Amino acid sequence: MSEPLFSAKSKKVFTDPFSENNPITIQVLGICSALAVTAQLKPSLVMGLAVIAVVGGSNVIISLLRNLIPNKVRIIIEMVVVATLVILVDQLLKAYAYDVSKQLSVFVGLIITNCIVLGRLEAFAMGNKPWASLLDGLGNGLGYAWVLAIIGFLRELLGSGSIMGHDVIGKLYHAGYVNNGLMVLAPGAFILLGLLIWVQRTLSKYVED
Amino acid sequence: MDEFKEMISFSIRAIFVENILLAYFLGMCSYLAISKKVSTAFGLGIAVIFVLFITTPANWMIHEFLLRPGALIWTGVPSLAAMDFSFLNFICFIAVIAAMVQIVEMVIDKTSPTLYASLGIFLPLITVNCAILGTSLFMVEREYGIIQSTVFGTSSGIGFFLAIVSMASIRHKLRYSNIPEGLRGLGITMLTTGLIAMAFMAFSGM
Amino acid sequence: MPKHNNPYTLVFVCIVATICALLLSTAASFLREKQEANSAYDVKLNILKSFAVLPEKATRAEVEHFFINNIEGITVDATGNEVNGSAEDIDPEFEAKTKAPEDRLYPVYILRENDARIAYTIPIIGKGLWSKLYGYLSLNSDFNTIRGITFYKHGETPGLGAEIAAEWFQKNFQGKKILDESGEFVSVSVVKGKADNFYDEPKISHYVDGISGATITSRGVTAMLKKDLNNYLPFFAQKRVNYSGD
Amino acid sequence: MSNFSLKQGYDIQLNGESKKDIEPLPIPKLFGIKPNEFKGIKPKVVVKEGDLVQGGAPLFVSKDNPDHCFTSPVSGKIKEIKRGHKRVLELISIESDENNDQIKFKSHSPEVVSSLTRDELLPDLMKSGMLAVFRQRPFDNVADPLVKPRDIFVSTFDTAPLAPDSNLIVKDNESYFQAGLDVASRLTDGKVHLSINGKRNDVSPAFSQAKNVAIHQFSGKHPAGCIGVQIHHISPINGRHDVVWYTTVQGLISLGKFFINGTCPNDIVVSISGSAATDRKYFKTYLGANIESIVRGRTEGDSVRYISGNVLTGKKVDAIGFLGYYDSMITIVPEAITPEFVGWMRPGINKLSFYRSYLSSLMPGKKFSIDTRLNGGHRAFVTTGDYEKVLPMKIYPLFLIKSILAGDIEEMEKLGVYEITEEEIALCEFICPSKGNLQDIIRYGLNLIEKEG
Amino acid sequence: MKFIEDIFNKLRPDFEKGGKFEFFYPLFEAKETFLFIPAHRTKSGAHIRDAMDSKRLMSTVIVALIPPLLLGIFNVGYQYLKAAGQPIEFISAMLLGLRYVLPIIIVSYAVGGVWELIFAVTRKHEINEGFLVTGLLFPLTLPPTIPLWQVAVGISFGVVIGKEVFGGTGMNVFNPALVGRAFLFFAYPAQISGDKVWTVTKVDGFSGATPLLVASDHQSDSVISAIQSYGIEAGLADFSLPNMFIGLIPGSIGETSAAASLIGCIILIATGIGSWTIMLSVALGGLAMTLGLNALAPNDASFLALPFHYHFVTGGFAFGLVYMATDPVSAAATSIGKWIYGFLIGAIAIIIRTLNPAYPEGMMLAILFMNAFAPLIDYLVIQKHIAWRMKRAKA
Repeated sequence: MSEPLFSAKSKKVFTDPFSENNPITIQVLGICSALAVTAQLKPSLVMGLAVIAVVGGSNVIISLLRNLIPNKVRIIIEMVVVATLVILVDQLLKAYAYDVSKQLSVFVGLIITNCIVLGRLEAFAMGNKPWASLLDGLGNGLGYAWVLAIIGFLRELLGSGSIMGHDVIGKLYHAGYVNNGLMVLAPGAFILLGLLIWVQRTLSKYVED
Repeated sequence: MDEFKEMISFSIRAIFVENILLAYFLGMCSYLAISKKVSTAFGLGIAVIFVLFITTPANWMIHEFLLRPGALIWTGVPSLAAMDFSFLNFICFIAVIAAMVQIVEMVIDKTSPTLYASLGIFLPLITVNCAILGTSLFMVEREYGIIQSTVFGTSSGIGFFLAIVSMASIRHKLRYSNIPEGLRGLGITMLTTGLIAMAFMAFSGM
Repeated sequence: MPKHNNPYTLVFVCIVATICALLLSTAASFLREKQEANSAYDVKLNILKSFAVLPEKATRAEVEHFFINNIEGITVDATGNEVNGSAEDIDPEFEAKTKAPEDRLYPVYILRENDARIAYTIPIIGKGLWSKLYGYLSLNSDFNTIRGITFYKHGETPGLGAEIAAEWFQKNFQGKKILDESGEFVSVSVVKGKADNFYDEPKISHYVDGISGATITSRGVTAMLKKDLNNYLPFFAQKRVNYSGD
Repeated sequence: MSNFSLKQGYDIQLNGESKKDIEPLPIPKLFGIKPNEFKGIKPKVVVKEGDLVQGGAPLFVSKDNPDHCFTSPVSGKIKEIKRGHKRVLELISIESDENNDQIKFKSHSPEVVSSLTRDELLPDLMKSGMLAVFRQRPFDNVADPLVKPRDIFVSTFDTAPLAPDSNLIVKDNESYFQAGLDVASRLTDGKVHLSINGKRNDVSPAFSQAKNVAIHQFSGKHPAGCIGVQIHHISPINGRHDVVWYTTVQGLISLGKFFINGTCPNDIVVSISGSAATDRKYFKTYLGANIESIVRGRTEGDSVRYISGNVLTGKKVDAIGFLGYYDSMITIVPEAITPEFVGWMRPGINKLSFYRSYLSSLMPGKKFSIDTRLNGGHRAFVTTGDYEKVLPMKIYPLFLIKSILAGDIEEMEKLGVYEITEEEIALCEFICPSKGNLQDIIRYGLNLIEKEG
Repeated sequence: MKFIEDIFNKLRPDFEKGGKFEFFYPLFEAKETFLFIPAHRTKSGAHIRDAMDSKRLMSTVIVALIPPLLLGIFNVGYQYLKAAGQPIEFISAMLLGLRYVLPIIIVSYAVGGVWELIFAVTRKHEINEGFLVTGLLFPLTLPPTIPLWQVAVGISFGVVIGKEVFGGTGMNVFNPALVGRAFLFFAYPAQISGDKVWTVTKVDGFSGATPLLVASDHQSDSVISAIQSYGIEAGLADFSLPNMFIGLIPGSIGETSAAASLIGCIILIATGIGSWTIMLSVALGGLAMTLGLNALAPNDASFLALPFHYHFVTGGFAFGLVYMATDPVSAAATSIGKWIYGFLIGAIAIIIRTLNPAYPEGMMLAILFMNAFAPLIDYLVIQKHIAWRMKRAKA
């Protein structure tokens, strides 16, 4: 069992969720809460990081405990672990990133019900060793985070004409350019995500029946 | 009378303008998974209304009398009264929701087998529906009272119901459409949801 | 997977729950101070924002420093007299909830420049569409011209009501007057659409552009301005007398 | 007698009606039977090329039920057994010896016919191939002898464009027709429902005073004469196993002749009509006769299309092809040859349309000579509510069609696919602005459901 | 004609399967079937076919759109001259109107057409005539001052997100023209609402409020007199009932005239192409809701007190009723469904107008909203039908 830490297999566990098995665009998990914070890039990134931390952390913890957890209360234990991690993340954000935590408001808490987290625990961490589980968690978190980041980037760019709060349109406004108000609103997020899924699935040649 | 009117318009806003799903993206997972058939969408939608109607006031009480800063004042113990347990909101709410869903499931099972047959399979799904937890968290964040919370919860459920049923019937209509390959399934559902959300914005400002 | 009996399950759940609870309470108490400092800092920052005196990229230390040196918090009573007490200790919501109007105390923050009081900020709180809106409004020392406004906490719809926190909306208020030419209090109202479509000089100085699609929020802002400014009118009146004498 | 007045429907006003005059034709040289006309049967050929057969002798039988025979209309030599793609049996052609020798079956006096039982009737019907005059719904298969139909339906009038007049056909055959009805009434425990044209006051007494049947009067435009529409109103088909049989006036006359004379009758009356036909009238000819023997010298124009049947549901046949087993008319229309410059922009005095967007709609009663032009390209369905205007049934045709396109069998069943065949939907297909092939779609759906269900 | 026909016949092999321009077959098909009814013969099913096809269908709708188009062009010029205080002559008004309206229409057709072509070519389907209608409907719902780049963005969104992603004409759920219009409405509210956009003018500070804007925001005792006196005082617009009916008022290019829409309505109903059920039920829904709100109105000054005939002649009510609500693809398809669909459109349009202070115009949004629910209405009607079938089977 002396598998090298970065074997081809672990690499695959880690990178698969980026594209071929992306949790959002392919697995259709966890789209829930997260979209709401994507009106700007910064909260999207922070939300992405929070999800990475929670998925990675809970994957490791559950994987460590996997042989100890009684099957009957499996889901509850998982929920408790996830909720604990989420609260920790929330508290940390409040302490060290107060601005963003205000922007994220209740949506950090909603990571608890994000299907990705529970999905990964059930599908991977319950049956795999901690290291692999960590990679899987980080991979899925990252796969999730990049989608959020792109949506956040596009919504902020198109909707507010800025990136991370910095104006990038500048002189174009004088030429008659106007920010697209729809992008700031919920429909903009849905539509951008739909288009992103289209592009991503066309590139990865994935077709849903 | 005025309060009643206020509640009506509050409720209309929660259903249409601030639709829990179309404006806050909550409950997307079950929305995406269950909107393939109209009849099941109906079932889930009704179940969500029902569970929200029960859990929102329940969570309100937990928050009001146990968790919020100064909530324990009724114990008369000064050290307890000074405590702030609101960091436990998430975990308590989710526990209440899970327990409530379980109880509702058992009650329905005992009392109405037909209702159980149509709603039963959706109830476990609801525990992880973020619309339920989200509604409770919003209720806290926005400092609603008990009545407001109940109206808000129920209206959010109705909003979810309308969105999922409309989506399911659209997907039913789209069955024979020649949708580009990469868009089939999730993609077109997202885009359609975006357009529905846009249509719901007709009421924004009311 | 090994079989687990009921006592084991129970014990296991208890252990996990205890560990989690311990972890959380430790974290909560450990971080509380920092969080409270954050929110106190936030208050200071917002007060300074309403004065519009902060340089673009002020560091936290600079803000704290500036606040200590240039800001003075005072408390006034319902008749407009200054009373003893620190502005930071007054919670306007608590006052409004628990006291009769004549017993209430009101916080005022004063911006000093070289020992001269040049602007005054008052907290404003009101109802929007979804949530309570919290902000600060600052007046120049003529107690008539608005120096700045800021909203720091609200739960309004992003893109609609939440625009009250946007710079363009807050900029609208700068230079508007709360008194008409005869000195009567009229406050400042948010109109629906563009103010200059409806009003000309001199009336225009009491109206600001609205946020399209957020009528209720706009109405809420109008109402809270009227209500909160009204509370301070006695104080303003007293000071204005002094001011004209300066 | 019950009356049904149907509001929905559309009579396509075509030039080329045939004169009410029957001319007998000599027995043709070449006959052909197309086994795939008998739907629902897996044919097993029992003759070889070169065999000599008599009229009424089996050519092929049903693989599932070898007693169920399909027979030669005339005596002669098997000329060809043609198979097509995947060895599907396409045609059995017979070179007639012009003697018209027929196998003798039992004959009965008219009085006895009406007292025979189903068990006595069926063996002869199966052996002689005469059972094929009955078809069954749902699916429009040939009557299955193992199934006892709930009811049997007969329509005595055809509302399709240029359709022959059955008053003329039944003339001098009244007693055979009644005998046919009597036989039919023994084959079911239910009723024989006979529908007559409520719009005419000269309906033959053979129809209006038929005995042993329930008579229904239908008035309305096409497709009021279609059997499926009538079944829907009289006693609808409610599911896959709710089987009814139906037959035609000529079918019943043949049936009567068979039991009274003891031989398989092979003479039928066929009308020739259509704007590209010249000598338009009725001809007495033979089942399975080749087309050329009927139409030779009776067409005009360079390029015409022969249709065995009416313009909506008939089959395109070559001049060297054969008359369809169930057809009693041949329609000849000009083929479309030249493109029409900006045709869709024209005012359209000569354009036949159900809609009112061409000037021709201001000329009620005008008859048109139109060719086989598709008049547009295939598009997705864009209009709604039009099909309903020409389908006098309580059914949602567009939703049914979409459920078929989506392959949703459960929904097809729920929407009443069993009540529909090509015949009822044909008019919808005619008026469809998207030029959808609705008849093909309906058949596809029926085949799908028959195979899967 | 033979000459053109020969050219096509010569070109054909290049475009058909295996030809060098096979890729562009949809373009060839479009051009060819545009010029000719080709001699494509019926292959299966009915041997003869109705002369009606989608080209005729869509061109009839285009014909019905000509009255609002012409009146809209004239009105743009008319408003311009009036704002500038110049004498109003028919020819000069038309020319002025054309100068502003024509570019919008050209951009709409060109950009939308390019998208249509891209999708037809890559997805290998025919170019659908439905676009001809979308490409004209869309600009008619816009203010004449709209920046052309926004026209391009709007029609792109309408055609791509409103239609092509669903598989093209006939498969879409929402009306593409409306999707484009609603997109602009939410994305660039400043350019499509308010009172500065409805009149092309060079006069500074000119306010060209629409009657609905006036009705939603006035300070007079009676909403009717507010509307009627608005323009007269300023000497700009005549908001008398007949004038609003004819449509010489500020507003979207094609939407101001109820009269022109009525002519279109007659054309659509006479040819049997527009559903009179939907048109009637929209009107009834609007009427019923208006009567209800009239009864609730606290006083004459309230927007709620505006009578139905004013609602009918102002804003896009008539235009939406005739051209948008009747789009058969996005409307309910069952006949009972059409009644419900139309009624709710009328009712919701009035609700949004009067009760939603954010949007004084509600017609387009009401139709879009009901587009989202049309499939549900149909589904319920069909379920009812299925229940009837079940009952019939048991009986």
